[in-house]
Order: sequence, then structure tokens, then C-alpha cells
Amino acid sequence: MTPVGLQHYLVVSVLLFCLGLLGVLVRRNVLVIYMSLELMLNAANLALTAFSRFNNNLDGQIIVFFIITVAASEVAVGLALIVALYRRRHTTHVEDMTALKN
Amino acid sequence: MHEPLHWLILFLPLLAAMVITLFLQRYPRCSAALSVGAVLASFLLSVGVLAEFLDGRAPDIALTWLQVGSLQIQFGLHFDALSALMLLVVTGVGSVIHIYSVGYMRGDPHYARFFAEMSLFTFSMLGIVVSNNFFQMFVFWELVGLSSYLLIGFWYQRPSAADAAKKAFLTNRLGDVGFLIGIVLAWAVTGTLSFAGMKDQLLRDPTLFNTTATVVGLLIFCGAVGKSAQFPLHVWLPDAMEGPTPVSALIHAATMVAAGVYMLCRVFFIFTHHDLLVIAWIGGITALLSALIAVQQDDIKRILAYSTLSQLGYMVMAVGFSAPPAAMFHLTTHAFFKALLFLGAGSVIHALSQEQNIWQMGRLRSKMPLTYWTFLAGTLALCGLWPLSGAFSKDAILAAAWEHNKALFALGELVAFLTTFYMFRLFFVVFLGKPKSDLVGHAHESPRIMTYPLVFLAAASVVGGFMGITQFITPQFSPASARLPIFAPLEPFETSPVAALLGLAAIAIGFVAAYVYYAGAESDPLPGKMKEVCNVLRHKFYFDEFYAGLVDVCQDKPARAINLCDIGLKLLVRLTHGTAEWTGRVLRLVQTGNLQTYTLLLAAGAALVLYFMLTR
Amino acid sequence: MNPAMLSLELAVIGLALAVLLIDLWTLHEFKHRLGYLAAAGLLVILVASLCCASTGEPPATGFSGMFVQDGLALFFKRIFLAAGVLVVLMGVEFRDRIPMGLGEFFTIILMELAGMMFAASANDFVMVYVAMEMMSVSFYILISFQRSRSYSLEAGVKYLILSALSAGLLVFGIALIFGTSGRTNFAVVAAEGTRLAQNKLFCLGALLVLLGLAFKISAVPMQMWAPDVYQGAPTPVTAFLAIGSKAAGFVLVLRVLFVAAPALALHWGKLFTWAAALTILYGNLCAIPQRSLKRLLGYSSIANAGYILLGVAALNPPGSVAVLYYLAGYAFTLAVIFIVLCLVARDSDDIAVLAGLNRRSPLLALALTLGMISLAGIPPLAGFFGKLLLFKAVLEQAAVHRSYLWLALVAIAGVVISYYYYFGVIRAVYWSEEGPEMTPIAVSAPLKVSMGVCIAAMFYLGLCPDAVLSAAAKAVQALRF
Amino acid sequence: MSPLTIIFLLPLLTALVLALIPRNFRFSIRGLALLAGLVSMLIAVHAFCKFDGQASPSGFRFEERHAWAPGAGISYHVGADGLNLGLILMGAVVLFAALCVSWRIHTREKEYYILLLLMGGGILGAFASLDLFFFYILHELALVPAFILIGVWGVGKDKNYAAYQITLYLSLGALLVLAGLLAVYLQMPGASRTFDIVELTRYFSAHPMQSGAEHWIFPLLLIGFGILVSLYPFHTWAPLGYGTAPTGAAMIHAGVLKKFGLYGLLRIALPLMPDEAQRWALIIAALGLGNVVLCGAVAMRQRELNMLLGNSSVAHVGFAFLGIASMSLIGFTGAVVVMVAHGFLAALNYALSGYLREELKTLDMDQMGGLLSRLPFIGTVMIMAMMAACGLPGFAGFFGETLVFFGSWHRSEVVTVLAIWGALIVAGVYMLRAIRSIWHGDKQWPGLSDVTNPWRRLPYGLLLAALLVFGCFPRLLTDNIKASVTPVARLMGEEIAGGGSVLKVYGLNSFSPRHPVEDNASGAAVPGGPHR
Repeated sequence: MTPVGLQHYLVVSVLLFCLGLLGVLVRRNVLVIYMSLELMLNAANLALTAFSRFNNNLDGQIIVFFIITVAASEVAVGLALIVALYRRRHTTHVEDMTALKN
Repeated sequence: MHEPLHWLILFLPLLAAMVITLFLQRYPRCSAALSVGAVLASFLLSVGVLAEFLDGRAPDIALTWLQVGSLQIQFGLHFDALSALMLLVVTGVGSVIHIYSVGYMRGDPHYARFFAEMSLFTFSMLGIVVSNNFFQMFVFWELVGLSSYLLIGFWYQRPSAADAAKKAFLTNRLGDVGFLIGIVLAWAVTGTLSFAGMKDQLLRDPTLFNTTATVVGLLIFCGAVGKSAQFPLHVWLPDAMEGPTPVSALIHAATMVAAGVYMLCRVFFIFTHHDLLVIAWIGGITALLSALIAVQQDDIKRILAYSTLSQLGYMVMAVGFSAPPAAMFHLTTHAFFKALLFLGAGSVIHALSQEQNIWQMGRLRSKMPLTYWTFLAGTLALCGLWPLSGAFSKDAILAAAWEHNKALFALGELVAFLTTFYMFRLFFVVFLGKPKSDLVGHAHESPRIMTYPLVFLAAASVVGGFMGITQFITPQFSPASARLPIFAPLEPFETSPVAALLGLAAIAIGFVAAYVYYAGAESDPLPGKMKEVCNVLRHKFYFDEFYAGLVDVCQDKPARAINLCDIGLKLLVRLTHGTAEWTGRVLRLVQTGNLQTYTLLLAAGAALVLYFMLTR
Repeated sequence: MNPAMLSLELAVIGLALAVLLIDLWTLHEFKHRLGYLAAAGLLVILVASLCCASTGEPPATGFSGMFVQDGLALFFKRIFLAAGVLVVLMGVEFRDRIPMGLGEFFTIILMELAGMMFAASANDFVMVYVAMEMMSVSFYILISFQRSRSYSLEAGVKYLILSALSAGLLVFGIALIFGTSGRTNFAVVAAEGTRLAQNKLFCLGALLVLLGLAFKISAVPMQMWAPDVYQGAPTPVTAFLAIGSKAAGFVLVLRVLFVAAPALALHWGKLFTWAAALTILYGNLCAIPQRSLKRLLGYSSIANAGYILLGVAALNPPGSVAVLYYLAGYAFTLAVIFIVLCLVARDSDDIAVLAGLNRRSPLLALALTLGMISLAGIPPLAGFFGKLLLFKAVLEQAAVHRSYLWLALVAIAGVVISYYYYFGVIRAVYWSEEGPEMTPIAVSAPLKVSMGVCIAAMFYLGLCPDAVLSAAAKAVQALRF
Repeated sequence: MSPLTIIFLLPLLTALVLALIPRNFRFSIRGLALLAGLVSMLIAVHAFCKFDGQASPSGFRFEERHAWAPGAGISYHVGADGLNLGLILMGAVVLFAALCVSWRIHTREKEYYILLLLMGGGILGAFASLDLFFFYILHELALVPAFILIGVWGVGKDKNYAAYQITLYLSLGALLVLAGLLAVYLQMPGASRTFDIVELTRYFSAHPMQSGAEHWIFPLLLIGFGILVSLYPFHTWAPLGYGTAPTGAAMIHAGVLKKFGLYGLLRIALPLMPDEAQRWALIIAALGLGNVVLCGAVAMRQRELNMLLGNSSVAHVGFAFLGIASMSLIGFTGAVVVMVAHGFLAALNYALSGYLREELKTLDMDQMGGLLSRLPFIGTVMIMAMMAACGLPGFAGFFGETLVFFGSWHRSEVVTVLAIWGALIVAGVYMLRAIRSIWHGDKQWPGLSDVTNPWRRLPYGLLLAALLVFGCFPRLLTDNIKASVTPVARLMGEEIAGGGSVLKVYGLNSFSPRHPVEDNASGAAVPGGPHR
């Protein structure tokens, strides 16, 4: 059995990223879409950590902290926004948010 | 004479026209006086020029009008025998007709405008006469066309007059196209526009024009075809009779239509013998066709118009026989007697409340004796009865024809017969026989201001042959020729007895034929006898119909097609604009407002970018 | 490290906090004065940046090379500050349409501004990410600030999702760049540029970063959000999106391309050529049938992103100078237009509200017309000279690569198409003398002054380009080609 | 300060001042606008009279030059030579006349006069400018005013489309020109780049442009300028645009603005790229013929007076193109004379048709007829104008057209013959038909009023007088023009001497036995003719 190398991490990371992207593309609930987006961020985090580990460079892990922090604030605002929208429209489905078009 | 006086010959009429137009519109009497004064002054000054010329002191004046590169355009006054003679004809006959108009046009609401336009015409015509170069001549050529247009359309309220004016202008323009192309071509080859310069170069190197020699000549001749109403552009002149009668007399009989002939004489040096042959035949055909048509016209002015055409054909034919002096001679005498005939016709029309149909007239001899006698003099002169002026000039032409081309000579004799026939047809029907309408009963002799010019012109028509015009002008064209005697009453019979005698015979036959058919006729007997022929003649050989078809095919149909193409272009522009808008509307559908569409497109776009950037 | 380097940013953040604090003690009816306070503060900072702050010569870096203060950064910071002043003043005018939290509104605008200023100074991919998120998060709030208006909320959510998606791409790109180069600092990455240019993974990373940035500047293929969000957002926020966010995006594009990856940029001319051409055509064509003014400006903003991309695509110093110059003129032009929209398009932003504007308020009509003229690129206003510089840059490249000639022709076609809708606005203003609403419009003095300043600036930039041109030329010395 | 500066700044500044006057002060607004136009015109006339090309070595008089934006290579530089002097005079006269005939405008006068002054002042400045930057932007100043003028004060159901079309089409042309001008500018080495036309000309006559660049720059300029001048087939904007525009705007646009493109070709495209110009000569000639003959034929089919005048105006600029295509001194001179003459003529025609439109409320020629007896003054002037349009001597256009014929003969006989046909016959047919159906005839028109007030007659008289003066004394124009176009012609002439490429291009010279260069030996001295 070959040792787990950078490629493996990266493959997982890309898979995660694609999964997240797929979620964004196919799900209709804004909340789920938002979760999928977080998944994409985490894919990047995974890649960064792996690179950091295999390049012997701690910068990557620090970047991950940055990303987690920023994402947290983003989530705070984003969820608040989605809640506000839900309170006004009583829905979180994207098909119901098409007042702005053409 | 001082130089400014020479300029005044030309510019006095223009000045009169301008002053009348700008200031005297409401003062008919003043404008008439000014116009008449101007042309009279020009006449007197022209006499002065003649005196100078005979003294050998006639000046050549030239200003540079324009100079760009190798193109030099002058504005000049050129005085030689040709121009001096023509000046006298234009101003002399012009003065008489101006004076006649004072009476004829009285009471017209646009009296002042009439005289302004007449003065403008005089100016333009004099400009042609004194030109020393092609360009200046073309300029005045066009201006003459304009004044003719204005005067034919003087009564523009009449649709027929307005149409006739338009037709005259455009037909003239057709000739002018050739004229202008010829001028440009001649300039391109010789590098000069002046008559003298070009003549000098041709004398030095007769092959200068090389292969284009004939073409240049024919193109220049086109101008004369238009202005002198030669076949095939003759159709405008009869219609031009819609203008007031003095206009017909001055412009469409005596001067403007003769300008073509004058031009041919002026640039005679440029023609090759091929050109001359064409010119002679065109002249001959014109003479014959119009004489034939004249036989079956009923409008007094139209008969005279066709007669004018026919006589112009004579003159052009004379040029074609290398006999410009004969052409100029006939031009001069024709100016006298044709002006006389028109003015006489005008007098008749005036008396009959604008009636022009000869079959509504009759027995005017007793009502208008002075008109009758002068008209008779004019008719005889036109027919060419010795010793009246027409005899000399016409015989000079026929003599030249006898020498050059027997076929055309025969044609000329035929025309002489026809001329006598239709003129006496007119004469018998109008002045003799029974009155054919009530109008005749109210007719009366015209006022003296109209009859005195008739008398004056009749006198000129009678003695015109003895004035020594050929003798005056011949040296210019053949300097080597022996000096001719000034007074030679029997000259026709001496130089070419055959032509002269045959001419007399033609007159006699024509007179007899006219007498047989028309003396005392109530209506025209000919249509009954030769129905088809008369029909063709009454329709003027269907030229107008043919040209209408030609214009439709060659101009209106293509124009319609081009217009369709233009509409196509416009649609193309609209299409471009429409495509942009339509694309926008379609593209806009992408913005559905649905977040999922957006994410999908965004991801697809990103994927495309990555694909193209990373696989290439 | 020189802390003074951060003085402008710190001052803005300090101002934001001050506004937030003072808000606590301000009565509701006086809250709009906070806006004046913020504007005045920003004005002071702007003047200070013009006179006192370091000129960026020589460039100073700090925080381990993450932050750089150079001519380019300063140029953009001045644009941001000026835009900030104008947006805050618009916000004051807009106060009656913001039900609650006026103080916070101004605070977040200032925070947003700070984010943009950080972006202008970014010299590290991490800095890029952080600055962008600072802007994005602030915009989430600002866009959906009118919580009673469902348009505003919907726009906010759309911006949230799409922005987060693009941020995902950006972050993943950064990860790949970090993985292949080992560092995230621009200077370090650039030093290994030629080696990295061969590395597909690095290229993928750089492309993902650029795609993430393309979202900010609303270039094809990341342009979909602009019309919806522009329409839904409160007008001052739309203005800030159009002026600030776009400019920030472009400074980042310039930095990433010409500081971090100059070796790559030279091979990617075709990418930018296509992006520019498609963006121009998309924006302009979609705008033609548009009736909502803010939506129209959304499409127009896409089209303008395309024009500015011409300067990027030219891949030469004149191109970047043109980008800077164009953005400067664009800021003033849009400011004028949005000020007028704030005043006129109160209940609806349908183009019909402009009917009779010439009679209602000739001054506003003139200002809007001049704005449209400048936006359309008609002399003698700022937009014209900007476009002239952009064309010049493209044509300069066309002398070398003939394909750029086609780009220029597409751009010309785009400009002509754009006249269609810009003149549509002029037409709405002038054609009819009568409109549904004919009461005269009162304009507050600060707005009058700011409109005057903007119009003067438009004329100045259009007619006397020398000063700004030389500033821009100095600024782009930070870039490498 | 150069009089040229005053000539174009005065209307522009007056427009600004008008903006400050309350809209109720109608009399003051109109008075001030007229005063500005009048003063501007008088200065232009004065400058025209004082002009002597010999006075300065550069060939420019009234030069004024200030550094403007040295960094961008822009300077403020105005000056006049024979090429633009006539155009400036024409522009100033037309502007004044356009302001005069606008007395019938009663709605929103203030805006109307502001826009008209902007348009007129702008184009005057463009003609006076010797710096490409100002040359371009001052011309573009007219774009928006034209749009608003047509949209607000225009007439006819198509006016919206017309306003958009004229704006979009012209801006397309202008942008192509801009691209071309920038490309020319970029052809200079980096450090010495300048927009100064004089220096550009000097530089490129010393360092001919590389032909690779010429190949795409010249077409850009040709098509761009061509669109601005309504060169066939880019002409469709013109008739509709002019037909719907208010009288004053149509006068300035058709009369003055349209000449910008031709002026640009002669001032910039030809001197900077003589070789390429030679290569395009036949195409220019063919398109010019398209204008003269095809648009003339289109004009024949029009039953709306303004559409007829529009197509006629398009047809006339064809002569200027033919003159340019002749690449000869005579042709160039003729082209400039055509430009000046057509400016007066088009303005006069639109002024008159505008009056008719106001009086009759229609311009459908089928409904007219017999108007001359009711409107003797307008009718007489219009008949004269229409006669001038069909190339009658005595009016300025005649000399321009004939010079073009003379100039282009050596290049191509076929083209010249067709052009003469277009000038004498095609133009004659549609103009005479128009006179016939509008003025002649026996229809009665109660209730129409002619212009009787001498002041109201002034603009018409002014334009007509200008046509007549230049028609009778063409040297007033040509002496200055030929001095200024001689260097351009010399550039072309050297080509003839060098490779004889011209004849190859035309390939139609078989008809004429002798070559123009040889002809000069026998003709008068040729200051600027081709050299061996």
C-alpha cells in the first residue's frame, strides 16, 4: 500500500470542491447552497493544509486560519440576510427570488 | 473707344436686369425704359466696335478669371468680323424686339420681370458672342439656356409653358454634356482653352488631336445640336413657342438658336472633314424633317418655329460645306426676316386675343394692312425670292451644296420648295380667304410701337442681301481669297447659276402648290387626301412619343431600380440596428433572475475559460 | 516597517468607529448629520492624501511585504476616498428611504472604503482575499440595507451567493498558487515567474484567481449578477458598487497580472482580448431594451468593464495608464448620474420618471445629460479622453499584433451600440415637456457642490489631461510588463 | 488673439451665457445669439479679406499656438490657409443665417439657440484647429445637439428614428476616424508624438509611413470620414436626418458639418499617406460617382422636397470626392470650391424648404404647385438655388464642379464623362422637375404669406449673395486654395514621376493620346503640377 501523498489530498480536495460546486448548481434552497459554498472553501483549506505539510511551509496553515475567520464573519452576515429574506418572503427557494430579472 | 466702353456692351444689359430685379419690380415703365435703353446703348457701342474693327483697331481684352495649375480660364472680349457682325445682329434685332415688347406685353402683371429676363438674355447672348475661349463661351451658353428657360416659362401658371421650359432646358443640357466633354478633351490635349491659342497650335501641328480629332469635333458639335435645335435634339424648339411672342422672335428665331451656328463658325478650325460631313447631314436632315412637319401645323407660331428649325438646318449644313460665311450670312438675314415674321405673328395674335390657330383667322389683310405687307415681305424673304435678302444667303448655301454634295443639294432644293409651300399656306389662310371665326371681326391694327419695328425689320429683310455681309466676313475664314465687291445684286446668278435657278423654280412650284390647295380653303384639304402621311406629320414623326419612351426606359426605370437599391441600403441600416436590438432582447433572456441560472452560467463560463486556456 | 504607511486606512477605520460611537448619542432626526460628519472626515483624509501623505515614491512595503504603499495604491485610494465622500453625501440624501440604522449605514460604507483601500495596497494573495472579503461582506449588508424592500433583500442574497462562489474560486486558486510556488507574496511569485509559467497547476490557480476578480469587475463570464444587484441595491450602494468595487477589482487585476505574474500575462493577451470583446458586446447589447435606469447602469457597468479590459488586454504601460485614467473619469461620471438618480428616481427607477426633468430642474437634467455624454465617451468630457487612451493603447498593440485591430473595431461597435441607450436617457430628459410629476426638485447645497465638482472634474479630465495623466503614468511604474 | 479663436469661441461662450439667462427673456436670448453669430461672421469676413497666404512661411495665417497638454502631445493651435479659410467663412455665414431663419421657433427657444450655437461654434473651431485633438472634439461637439435638435424640434413621424440614425451613424464614422487619427499619431516615434497637424505633416513628408501601417490606417480614415460626408453607400442617414431636422440644424449640419470629412481627407489623410491615397483613388472615384449618379437618380424618385434636397446634397459631395480622387491640383482645388459652394447652397436650400414647411405644413411636392405667384421672393430665391444645384454658371458650385471635371479627366475619362452626366443631366432633371411641381403651375394658394420684411429676407439674401460672389469671382477662393493644396498635389505628382503607378491604377487612359505631364509643357506654367 502506497503511502498517502500530496496527490491523494489534492484529489480529495478537488472532489470536495466539485461536490460543493455541484451543490451550488443543483440545490434550490439558499441555505443548502450556502452550505455547499462553505464546502468549497473547505476544499481550498484542505489543499492549503496539504500543500503546507508537504512543502514544509507553515504559511499555508496560517492562510487557512485567515480563511476560516473570514468565512465565519461571512456566514454570520449571510445567514442573517437569509433569515431576513425568509421573514419577508417566507421562502428560501431560489425560484421564488426572481423579482429582479431581465 | 475706351476699354470700359467695351465692357459696357456686355454688362449694360446685366446691370439693367439686376437693377430691375432688385429695385424696379413695382415700376413697369421704368423697367421697360431701362431694359430698352440698355440694349440700345449696347447697340450703339457695337456700332462703335464695328467702326473700330474696320479701322483695324478692335481690341482684344482678356482677364484671368481663374488659374489653377495648367488650367487657365480667361474672361475676355474678342472682337473680329464674326463677333462684330453677331453683336450687331443681337443688339440690333434685340433693340427692335425690345421696343416691340413694350407694346406687346403692356398690361401683363409681370411686366418688369419680363424685361429683366430679356435683359439677362441679352447679356448672356452677348457673352457668347464676345467670348475668346471655350470656357467663357460655355458659361454664357448655360446662361442663355437659363434665360431661355425663364422666358419660355414666363407664364409659368400655364402647365404647358412650364413643361415646355423644362423640356427646353433639359434638351439643351443634353447637348451641353457633349459640349463640355469636348471642351475638357480639347483642353486636355492642347493645354489651352482659348480659341486663338488652340487655333495656333492646330496650325502648327494639324495632327495634334491625333485619333481624337473627330471625336472632339463631334462633341463640340453636340453643343450646337442642342442650342440650335438640330435633329435629334430639335424637339424643344416648337414647344418653346409657349413663351411670349417677342421671346420667340428674339430667342427662338433670331439669336439664341443661332448661337449654335455662331459657335460652329467660331471654332470652325477644330472640325475635321469627317465632322463636317456629319454636320452637313445633320443640318440637312433637320431642314427636311422640320420643313415637312411645318406643312401640317395649325399653330401660327409653331409653323414659324418649324420653319426656324428648317432654316437653322440650312445654316448648319452650310458650316458642314466649309462655308461659314454663308452660314453667318443666312443667320443674319434669317434674324431679320424670322424676327419680322414672329413679330408679325405676334401682332396677329395680339389682335385676335391670343388666338394662335391659323384656321381661326383669315382675311386679316384688310384689318391689319401694315402687318399684312410686312409679313408678306418677310415671307418672300424667307422663301428666298430674289432680290430679297433670303435669296442671297440661301443661294450661297445651295451653291456650296452644289459644290460639295449633290444629294444634300437636292435635299436643299426640296426644302426650298417646302418652305415656300408652308409659308404661303400660312399666308393665304391667315391673311386672305374668308374670316374663319368671330375673332377676326374685332381685330384691329396693332399700336405704332409694335408696327414700327415691323417696318424696320421688313426694310432690313428686303435690303439685307445688299449689305455686304459675306464680303465683310469672308476674309476671316479664307484670308487669301480675293476681295469681293461690296455691292453685287446679281451675285447668286453669277457664282452658281444652277443653284440659283433651281432655287427660283422650287419657289415657283411651292407657291403654285400652296395657291392650289389653300387659296380660299376653309379647312386643311391635305389630311383628307393623304391621311397617313399627314398623321405622321401632325405627330411630328412621333419624336416626342419616342423620346418619352426613351426617357422612361433609360432614365426613369433605372432611377426606379436605383431607388429600390437605395431603399435596400436603408433597410440594411435598419437591419443592422434591428439585429443589435434583437440580439439584446435575446441575450437579455439569460438574465432570468434565477440564482441557479446565474451560478450555472458562471460555472460554465469559468469552465470554458479554464478549458481554452489550459488545453492550448 | 513604517506604521505611517497605514495612516489613511487607519484614519478611515477610526472615522468609521467614531461615527458608530457618536451614533449612540444622536437623536433620530439628526442622524443624517453623521453623514456630513463622515463626508467631512473623508474629505479631510482625501486632502491629506493629496498633500501630506507620502507620495508613494519610493514604494514602501510592510507586514512582511503584504502591504505596499506606492503610486498605484495612492492613485486608487484617492479615487476611493473621493467616491466615498460622494456616496456618503448620496446616503444623506437617501436617508428617508432607509428606515433604520442610518449611523450604521455610514459606518459600513466607511468600512467598505477601508476594504477597498486595503485592496489597492495588496501585495500578497492573502491580502487580496482578505480585502475582497472585507468589501464583499460590507456589501452584503449595504445591498440589503433596505430590509423592508424585498428587492433589496433579493439583491443581497444574490450578491451573497455569487460573491461567495467567486470567492471560492479565488481561494482555491490561491491554494494552488501557494502549492506550486510555495509562497503567496507577489514579489516572490513573480521572481519565479518563468518557471511557474510552465506549470499547468499554477496557471490553473492564476486563472481561478482572475476569475474571482472578474466577478468584482463584472466581466464576462462573471457578469451575471450586476444588473440584478444594481437594480435591487439602494442607489448610493449601487453607486459605490459601480465606482468603488469595480475600481478595486481592477487594481487587483493589475496587481495580480503585472506584479505577481508578468510572465504569464504576456501569454494571455488572447484571454483578455476575448474577455474585453465579449464583455463590451454583452453589456451594450443587453442594455438596449432596458427601461429600468439602475439596471441600465448595471449593463452599462458591464460594458465599461469591457472597455477598461481593453487597457488590460493591451498588456502595455499605456494600457494601464488608460485603465487608471478611465477609472478616475468613470468615478466622477457615475457619481453625477447616481446623485441625479437619488434625487429623481425616488419611487421607481423606470426611465419614464425622467420625463419633463428638463422643465422640473434644468440643472439636474443638464447634469444627467453630461453624465450620459461622458459615459458614452463623447467629447469633451472625461469618458472621451479615457476611451481615447484605451483605444490608443489597443492601437499601439495593433501595430504589433494585427488581431488587436479587430478588438478596436469591436470596441467601436460597442461604443456605437451604447449610444443607443445613453441617448435614450437624454431623450427621456429632453423630449417631452410634460411628465407625471412636475414639482420642482430641491437639491441640498452639499449635493449641488458635489455635482458641480464632479462636472468640473469631468471637463477637466476631458480637456486638460496632463496632470492626471502624468500621475497615472507614475502610478503604473509599479507594474512590470 | 487670433481672429480664428474669436470666431469659434464667441458662439460657444455665448451658448454658455445663454444658459444663465432665464428662459422668459426670449428677446434677449435671440438677440444675443444673433449678435454672436453676426460678430463671428463679420470677423470671418474680415479675416477672409485680410488673408494673404504669402504672409507666413508655414502657409498659415492667423496662427495661434499655446501649449495645452504637452504630456499628451496636445496643443492649442489654430491657423488658416486656403483650405480652411473658405470653410470658416462659409461656416460663419451659415451659422448666422441659421440663427436668423430660426425666428419661427417659439418652443424652448433658449435650449434651441444654445444647441445651435454649440453646433456652429464647434464646427468652426474644428475647421480652424491645427491640432488633431481639438479638430476632433470640436466636431464631436455637434453630436448631442444634433440629436436633441432633431428629437425636440424636428418634424415628421420618423424623427425619432432619424435622430438615432444620424447620431449612431455619425458616431460610428467619428470613432473610425478617431482610431485612424490615433494610429497616425502612434506612427511617430514615442518621444516626439504630437497631435499637431503641421508637425505631423512635416514629419511624415520626411519619413513616409511604413506601408504595412498605411494599408489599414488609410481605409479607417477613408471610411470614417466617408461616413461623415455620406459617401456612397454610407449616405442613407443624410436625407432622412436633414429632412426631419429643424431648419437651422439642417442648415448647419448639411452645410457646414458635412464638410468636415472632406476637409479631414484633404488635410490629414492625403498628405500623410499619399501612396496609399493613390492606391485608393479609383475606389474613391467609384464611390464618388455612386454619390453623383446613383444618389442623383434616387433624388429623381423623391416626392418629398426635403428628401430630394437631402439626396441632392449627398450627390453634390460626390463631386468633392471625385476631385479628391483625381489626386491633382485642379481636382483638389475644385473639391474645396465644391465644399464651400455646397455649404452655402445646402444651407440656402434647407432654409427655403424650412420656410415652405412652416407655411404649407407639408413638403409633399405632389400637393404643391403654382406657389411662385404667392411666394415670389421665396420662390425666386429657391429657383435660383435649385439652378445653382444643377451647376449653373454664376453660382459658386459651377466652378467647383468644372474644376473637378478638368482635374479628373487625366485620371479617367469614363469617370469624368459620367460625372458630367450626373452634374448636367441628372441634377438638372430632378431640380427642374421640382421647380415644375412646386413653383410652376396654376394651383391657387390663398392665405400664404411671403417674406416681405427686409430683415427676414437677410439670411436668404446673404447666402445667395455668397453663392453669386464666389460664382462670379472664383479667384477669391481658388487663388488661396491652390496655394494650399499644391504641396498635397506635389506629393501625388512625385508618384507619377516615380513609378507611373497612377496610370496603372486607372488603366483607362487609352483614350487620351497624351500624358498630362507632357501637356503642361505646352500649357501655362504649372506651379504645383506633377514633376518629372
